[in-house]
Amino acid sequence: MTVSPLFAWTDRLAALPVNASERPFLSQLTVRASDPAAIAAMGAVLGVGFPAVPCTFTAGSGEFGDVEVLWLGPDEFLVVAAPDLQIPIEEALRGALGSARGSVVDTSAQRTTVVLEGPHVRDVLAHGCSVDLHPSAAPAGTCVQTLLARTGVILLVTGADSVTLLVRSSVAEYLAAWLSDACVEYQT
Amino acid sequence: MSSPPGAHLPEHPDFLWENPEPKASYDVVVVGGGGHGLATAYYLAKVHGITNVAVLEKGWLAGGNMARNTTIIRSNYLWDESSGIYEHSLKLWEGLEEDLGYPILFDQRGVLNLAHSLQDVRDSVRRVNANRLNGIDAEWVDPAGVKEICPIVNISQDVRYPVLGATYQPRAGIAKHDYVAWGYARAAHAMGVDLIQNCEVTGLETSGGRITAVETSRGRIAAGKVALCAAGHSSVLAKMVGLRLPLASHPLQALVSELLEPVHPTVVMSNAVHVYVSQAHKGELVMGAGIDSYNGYGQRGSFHIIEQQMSAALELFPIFARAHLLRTWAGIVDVSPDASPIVGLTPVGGLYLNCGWGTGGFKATPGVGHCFAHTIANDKPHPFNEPFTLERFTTGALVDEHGAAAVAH
Amino acid sequence: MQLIPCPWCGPREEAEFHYGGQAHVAYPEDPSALSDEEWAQYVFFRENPSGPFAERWSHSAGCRRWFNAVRDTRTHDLIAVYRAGEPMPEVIS
Amino acid sequence: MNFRKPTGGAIDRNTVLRFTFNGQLLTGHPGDTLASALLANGVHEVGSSVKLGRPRGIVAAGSEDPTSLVQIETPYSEPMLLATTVELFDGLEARGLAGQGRLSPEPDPARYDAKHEHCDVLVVGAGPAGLVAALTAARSGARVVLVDEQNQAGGALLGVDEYLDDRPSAEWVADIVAELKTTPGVLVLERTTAFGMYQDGFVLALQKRTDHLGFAAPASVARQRVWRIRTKQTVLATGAHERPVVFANNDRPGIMLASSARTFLHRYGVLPGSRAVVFTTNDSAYCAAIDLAESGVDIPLIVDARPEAPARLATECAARGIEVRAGHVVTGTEGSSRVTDVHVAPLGDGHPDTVVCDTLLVSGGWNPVVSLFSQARGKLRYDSSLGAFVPGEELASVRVAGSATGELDLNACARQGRDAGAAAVVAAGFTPGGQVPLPVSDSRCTQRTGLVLWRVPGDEDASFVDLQRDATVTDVLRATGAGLRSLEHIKRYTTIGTAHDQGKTSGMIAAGIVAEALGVELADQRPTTFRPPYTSVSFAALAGRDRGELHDPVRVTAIHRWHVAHGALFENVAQWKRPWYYPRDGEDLHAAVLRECRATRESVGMMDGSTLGKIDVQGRDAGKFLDMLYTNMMSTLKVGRIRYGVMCGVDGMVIDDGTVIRVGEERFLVTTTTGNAAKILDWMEEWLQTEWPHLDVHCTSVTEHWATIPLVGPKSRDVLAAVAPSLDVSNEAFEFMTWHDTRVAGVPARVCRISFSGELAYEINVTAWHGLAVWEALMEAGSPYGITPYGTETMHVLRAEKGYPIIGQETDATVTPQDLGMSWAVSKKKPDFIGKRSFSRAENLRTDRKQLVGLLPVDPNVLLPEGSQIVETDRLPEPPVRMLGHVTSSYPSAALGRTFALALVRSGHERVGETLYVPVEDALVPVTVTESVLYDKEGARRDG
Repeated sequence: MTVSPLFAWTDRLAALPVNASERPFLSQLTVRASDPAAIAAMGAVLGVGFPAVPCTFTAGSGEFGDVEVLWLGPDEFLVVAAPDLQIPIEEALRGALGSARGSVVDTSAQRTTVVLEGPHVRDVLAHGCSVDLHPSAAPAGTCVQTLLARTGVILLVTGADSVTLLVRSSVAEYLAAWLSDACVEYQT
Repeated sequence: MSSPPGAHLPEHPDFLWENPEPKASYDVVVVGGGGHGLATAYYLAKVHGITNVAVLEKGWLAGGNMARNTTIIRSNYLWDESSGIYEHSLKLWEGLEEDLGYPILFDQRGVLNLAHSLQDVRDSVRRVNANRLNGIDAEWVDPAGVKEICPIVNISQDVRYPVLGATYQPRAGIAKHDYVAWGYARAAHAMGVDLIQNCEVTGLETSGGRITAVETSRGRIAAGKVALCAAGHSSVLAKMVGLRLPLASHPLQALVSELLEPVHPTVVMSNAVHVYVSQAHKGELVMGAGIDSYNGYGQRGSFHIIEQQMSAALELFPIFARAHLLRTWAGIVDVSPDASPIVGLTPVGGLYLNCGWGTGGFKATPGVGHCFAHTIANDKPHPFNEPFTLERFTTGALVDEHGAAAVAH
Repeated sequence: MQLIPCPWCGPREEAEFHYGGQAHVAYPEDPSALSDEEWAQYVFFRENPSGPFAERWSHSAGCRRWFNAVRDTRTHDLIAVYRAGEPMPEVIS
Repeated sequence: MNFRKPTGGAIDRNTVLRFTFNGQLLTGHPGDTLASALLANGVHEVGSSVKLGRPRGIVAAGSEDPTSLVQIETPYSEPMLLATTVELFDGLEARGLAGQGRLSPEPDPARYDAKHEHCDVLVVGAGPAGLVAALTAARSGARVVLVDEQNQAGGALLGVDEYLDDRPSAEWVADIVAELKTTPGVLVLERTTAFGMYQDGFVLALQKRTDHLGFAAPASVARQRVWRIRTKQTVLATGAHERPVVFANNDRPGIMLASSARTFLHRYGVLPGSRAVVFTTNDSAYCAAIDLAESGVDIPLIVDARPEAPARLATECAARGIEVRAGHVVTGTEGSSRVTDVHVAPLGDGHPDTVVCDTLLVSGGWNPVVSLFSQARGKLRYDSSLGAFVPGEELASVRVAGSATGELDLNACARQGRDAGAAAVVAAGFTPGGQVPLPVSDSRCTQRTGLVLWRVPGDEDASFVDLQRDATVTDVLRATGAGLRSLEHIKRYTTIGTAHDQGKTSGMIAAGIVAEALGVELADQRPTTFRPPYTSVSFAALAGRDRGELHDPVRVTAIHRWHVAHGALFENVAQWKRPWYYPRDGEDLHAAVLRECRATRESVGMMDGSTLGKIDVQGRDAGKFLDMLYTNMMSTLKVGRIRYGVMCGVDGMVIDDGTVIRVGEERFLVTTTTGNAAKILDWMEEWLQTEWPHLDVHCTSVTEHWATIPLVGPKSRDVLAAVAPSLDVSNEAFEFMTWHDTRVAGVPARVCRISFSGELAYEINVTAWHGLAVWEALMEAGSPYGITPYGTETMHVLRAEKGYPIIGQETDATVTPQDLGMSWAVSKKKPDFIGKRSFSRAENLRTDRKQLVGLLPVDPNVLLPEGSQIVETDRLPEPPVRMLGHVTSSYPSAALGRTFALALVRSGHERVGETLYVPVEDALVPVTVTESVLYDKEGARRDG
C-alpha cells in the first residue's frame, strides 16, 4: 500500500477555485550531466530532448510514455514520467549517460506534484511567489525553482491557465494549507 | 484630557557642547564620535586625566549605530570573558546617571530571553548557571513565569514555536540612547575634550611603526595616540595602515511604532524567531531583527527582513496586530567570526582598536569606554578586555558567543 | 530588497539567494605548510571594503549555483555578476 | 450646529451614517471621512496634545495631518489613526487621543495578505500629473500600475471646483480612469499608499481594502494587502503638502490649512466654520477664501504677509466684501477649545488688531512630497523660492512629475506627467502611443511664488512647530543654543518630526527656523533622512498570512499521521515535527521514556528516523571528495559497508556527523543530522562548485525520498526476519556496518546494520510512499515481542548510555572531534581534510580543553539538570567561580538503574575517577567523572 503526501487533502484541494489535484507517485529522476552528447543520448532514450534553455521544461513521448524534462540548473534536470517507471528509466538514463561525467538518482518520492488550473491560478500564486507569472514573462514551458510563501517549489507553466507545482514531500501539507488560505478570496 | 504617562521625557540641558575648530595636535585622537568614542574620551579625561583629546566624527555625534540601536542593556552572556566585560559595563550603567549628571533614563526593567526548543532550554539553563557562578543575576523561568513577568507574551503551546521558558535578568533593561551619548559628550567636553563633527578621517600617518597623525577632511591632526571607535567602518580605517580585520559590516535594521499605552513592561528577546522588543519610555514599541546577510555600508536593509520579523513578533505578541510601523532604519554592524569584540593594541604603536561589537555595542558603552581608555592610557589592556585580542583568531582562543548558542544583541 | 540577476535564472528576489562573502579566496594548496597566522588569514579574515566588492552568492532557492558578483557595498547596487570560474570583470577601478 | 452645505461634494446625502465620537452620537454620509463628518457637525476639537494637554483639532484634510489622532473602537479597536484618513461607516465608534493609542487585548479577527505585482511603469499618485503619466504609459502597451492613497482618483483636483477644458475636473478624471481601467495590462489601485521604495524598483504599497466597509466588511476578504511591486520605471506624482506658518498659539482647534478647508468644502460639502480669517504667504489661499465666501462663510479678512497683495485676486476679494491686508501677519490667537480671535499686525513691528472668528485658515507655501524619491536615494535640493526641498537630480529609473517637483501650475504638472510617462515607457523599452491632451484649467490662482515665511515673532513658548509633539520655537532655539548644529540633533533634542506624521508639515519649518537661528543657508543644510514607511502600516498587514500554521512550514514524515494517531508528543527539530515520546495513560516524560528504553534494550523498539538528512554522492571522485569533507577516511570503505564519519568546519570544530554508505564504486549515500541536512548539502555544493569544480562528483538530496525506520533491540533480528523473508539476517550473513538491498513487507528496501544504541539494530529504508505501510507491518510483526515505538527522548537516552554525542547538544561550535574522544575518527593518514590544519593551533593543543566525559552522581537517584555547570570544590567561593564545564545531557537510565550524565569538562579525559561538584539550586551535588561510555562497554550487545 502506498500513501502520497497529500492523500488526506484530495477533497479539499479539489474544492479550491484553482481545481488543485495531487498527481502522486510519479517517476522522478534527478539527472546531473553537462556533456552535450550524453544529454542528447539521454533525451533520445526518453524520446524528448532535454531543455537547453534555463528555466524551461520540455515534454514529449517515447518508450516510457509521456515524459517531461525539467531544467533545474546548468547541469541538473528532473525527468518526470508516469508512476512505476523509475527503475527502467534510471537504467536507460544510466546507459545513455555511459562513461560521461554525471549522475542519475531516483528521487520519485522526494517531491509530490500538485496541478492547478483555472483563471485564478496566477493571481493565487502571486500572493506568495515573487516570480513574474504574467504570460508574457512566463509562457507555457516555463519551469522555475523559486519560493512560494515560505517553501521552495518547482513551478511549471503548462498552459494558459495551468500550473504544476512540485514540492518537497515533507512540506506538501504546508503548501496545501497555504493554497487553501490564499484561495479564500477567490472562492465563489 | 491630560498628558498620558511617560509621554514626556526629561528636558535636555540648555548647554551641551561647543563646536571648536580642530587643533593641530592632540595627545589622543579618538576616531568615531559614537557612544564608544565619546565614552572613551570621557574616561580618558576623568579616570586618567588625559584631556588633550579630540573626538573626530565624520557626521554628527552619535549619529551612527548609537542613534539606531534598540538600547537593550544586559550582561547575561555565556562565556566568562564576555560576562566579565558586560557585567563591568552593567555596573557602570547602574551609576551612570549620577556620574554624568544627565537623565539617561536607565530603566532596569529586566530582559527575558525566550527558549523555543528543547536545545534552547538546555542552552538557556547552561547560561543561567554560568551567569550565577559569575555573580550575575539570572534565573530560568517557565512559561507561566514568563507570563507573569510579561503578560502579553503568548505562551500557548499550540503555536509553531511555543515558548518553553526563558532566562531572565532582572537588572537588565534599556536606556535612552541620545541621552547617554549626549551625557558623555557634554561631560567630556566639560573636561576639555574637543568634539569635532563633520570631520572625516581620510588617512592615518605612521612613522617608524608608530602612529603620528590623522589626515582628515578638515586637515592633518597630529596625534600621540589614535583610538579607533568606528564600528561598521573599522575595516576601512584599519586598512589605512595596512591592518586587516576579521570583520564583516552588515546592515542591521530596527523599527519603531507610534506611541502606545504601556503594555510591555520588560524586554523580550527571542533568537530562535529573530525578534527583540521593548516598549520605550514614551510608549513606542522598539524592535530589532536579525542582520541582513550581505556586507553593506548603505545604512539600509531589505524589507523582507522586516516582514519576517513582524510575523514572528505577532506569533509571540498577538496584541501587536494593530500597532503600526512608523519608521524603519538600519545601522552598520561590524560582525566578527565569534561575535565577540576586538579591543586592544595593534601592531602599530599608539594605535588602538575597538571594534567587532556586532549587534551588542550599545550595552557595552560604559564598560568598553572605561576599559579602552585604560588600554590607551597604559598602552596595556585592562583585564576585562584582555581576552578580546586580535591574536585570538590565530591561536584559536575565540570567545564564541555566536557558536555557543548564546544570544546576540 | 535587491533584485539579483542569477547568471542562469535571470533576476530574482534576494530572498532566493544565500550570501557567501568575499569571492576568490582560494582554499590553500597545502594548509599544513602555512603558519598559524597565514591559516588564520584564510579562515577568518576577509576584505570588508566600503565600495565595490567581489563576493559570492548562491541561488539557493533556484538553480543552487554559486556565482560571483561585484556589488557596491555603499549603495548595495550590483555592478556585475559572473559565473563561478569566470574571471572578475574589470569594474573595480 | 450643521456645517454641511445642502449641495456639493462627493458624498451621498440620501444615506445617513451614524457614528459615535467621544461618546457623542453624530451623523454623516457615505463619502465622508471621520474628519469631514466631525467638521460637518461643528466638531473641531478631536484630542489633546501629548505633553501639554492642549486641545488639538484638524489641521489638514489628508495623511499629512499632524493632529487628528483617534482610536477606532469598532468593528475592532485600532489605535493612532487619523480622522482625516478614516472613511466613515455606519456604527463607527471613535475617540480622540492624547498622542498615545491603546492596543486591544482581543485577538484581531481580520485577514491580511500580500501580493506580488510586476510592471514596466509604476505611477504613484493619481492627481493630474500621475493620471496623465499613467495614461501615457498605458497607451504604449506597457504594463502599468497606478496607486493612489485616496478612495478615488483626482489628487488635488478633489479639493477644488476647477473646470478642466470647460467641464468639471471630475469628468476629466473619470475619463482617464475609465480608459486606464479598460486598457489591458493596467492595474489601478485605490486606497493604496506606496510607503516604501527600495532598490531595483521595489516598491511596497499598502492597500486598505475593507476598512471603509466597517461592519459590512466580508470576513473572507483580506482587510489590508501589502503589494510588493517590482517595476522597471517609476513615476512619482506624489504631490505637495501645504505647510502652515508658525505664530503664537497657532495650535488651537479651528486653525487649519487653507487648502484643506477648501478640500473639506469641495470634496465633502463641509464648511470649516462660520467666520474665517485667512493668513497666507501666497496666492493659493485666496481661492480658498473666495470659494468659502461663495459658500456662505464670512471671510472678514485675508492677512497676506507679502508686501503687496496680488491685484486681480484682491479685486475679486473686494467684490465679495473680503478685506485684504498685505504686509500683515497673524501674531497670535485667542480661544480655548476653539479659536475665537486672531491678532493681526503689520509684518515687522506694529500694533496688533484683533479680529473675531471661529476659523483661521493658514497657508505658508507648499512642500513637495519627496519621501519616496529620497528613499530611492535621490538627492534633494533646496529651492529658495518655494522654501522647500525638491528633487535635485534625475535618477535612471525614477522620475518625478507634478507638484512633487515644486511645480504648482496644473497644466505644467500635467505636462510633466506626460513627459515622465513617455520617458518611462521608452526607458522600459516601449514606444509611446497616442498623446494625451493636456488639460487647461480655469483656476484663478496662477501666480506661483510666494513669500517664504517660517514663523512670526511672538511668544516662542506657545509657537508650535510640531503640534503633535508639543515642540515649540523655544525648544528649537534651546537646541541651537545648546550647541547643536545638525538637523538630526535638533530633531532629537526637540522630538520634532518623530510623531505619527514624521514631520510632513513641520519638518521643513523646523529646518527653516534652525537656519535662521544659526544664520546659515538652508541650501547648505542636509535635510533629515526620509525613512520608510511614508505613512504608518499595521504590524498585522506586514505579517500578512504568515501567521499561525502558516508562520513557518511544518515538515512531517510519511509516517507522521501514525504518530499523531498513537498519541505521540512532538519535538520541534528545525522545521520538523519529530515524535518526542509516546506517553501511555498517566505517564509523564520520565515514565514513558523509561518504558520505551527498557522495551528496546530488552526486546525491540523502533522509531521514525526519516528526518535524517540523506545525500546521494556520485562520481569518480566521490571517495576523494568525502575524504576532504570527513575527518576520517571514506575512500577506503568497501562497497556494501558503512562507516560513521565526523565533519568539521575549516576552524576544526565539529559541524555534523552521520553514516556513510558505500553503494557502489562511484556512489555513496551519506546521512546528516536532521537539523543540518540542507546546510550540509549546501556545504558540499559550495566546495564542489567554488573550490573543486574539477572533481567528478554530484550530490543529490534524497532526504524525503526515503522513509527511515531504525528497528532496535535484541529481538530486532526476529522481527526483521519475519518481514524480510528473502534476507539472511544472521550475524554472519549480515554483519554490523553493512547493508543489503532486499524487500521488507513486500516492498523494495535498503537495510543497514547500524546502531545508535549499542543494541542489535537495523535501519530500514523504503520509498517514503511505503513508509507508513512498512511501519505498520513492523508493528504487527513485532507485536509478539511487545515492539515499542519510541521517540527522540528515548533515542537520546539510549545513545547517551553509549556515550554517543548529539551534534548541537554535546557540541556547540567550540568542540573538536578530539574533545569528543573521537581521535579514532580523525585520520592520521590523509594529507589534508577540512579542519585538519586548525587542529594544530595553539588553542587546540592545550591539554585543558573541555572534553566529553560521563558523570555519575554519587547519589544514583539525583538527576542533574541539563545545562548545569561543574566546579572543582565542594564549597562555592565568591563569584566569579571557576567553572570546569557543563552537563550536556542527563537522564535516569533503566539499563544502568541510576541517573547519569554526559558533560564537557576541562581536562575531562584526565579526570576520570575524580569527584567534581555540580551546583543545583542551593546544593552542590558530588559527581564522579567516568568515561563517556557507560553501558555495555565491551560492545557485547551489538550482535544480539
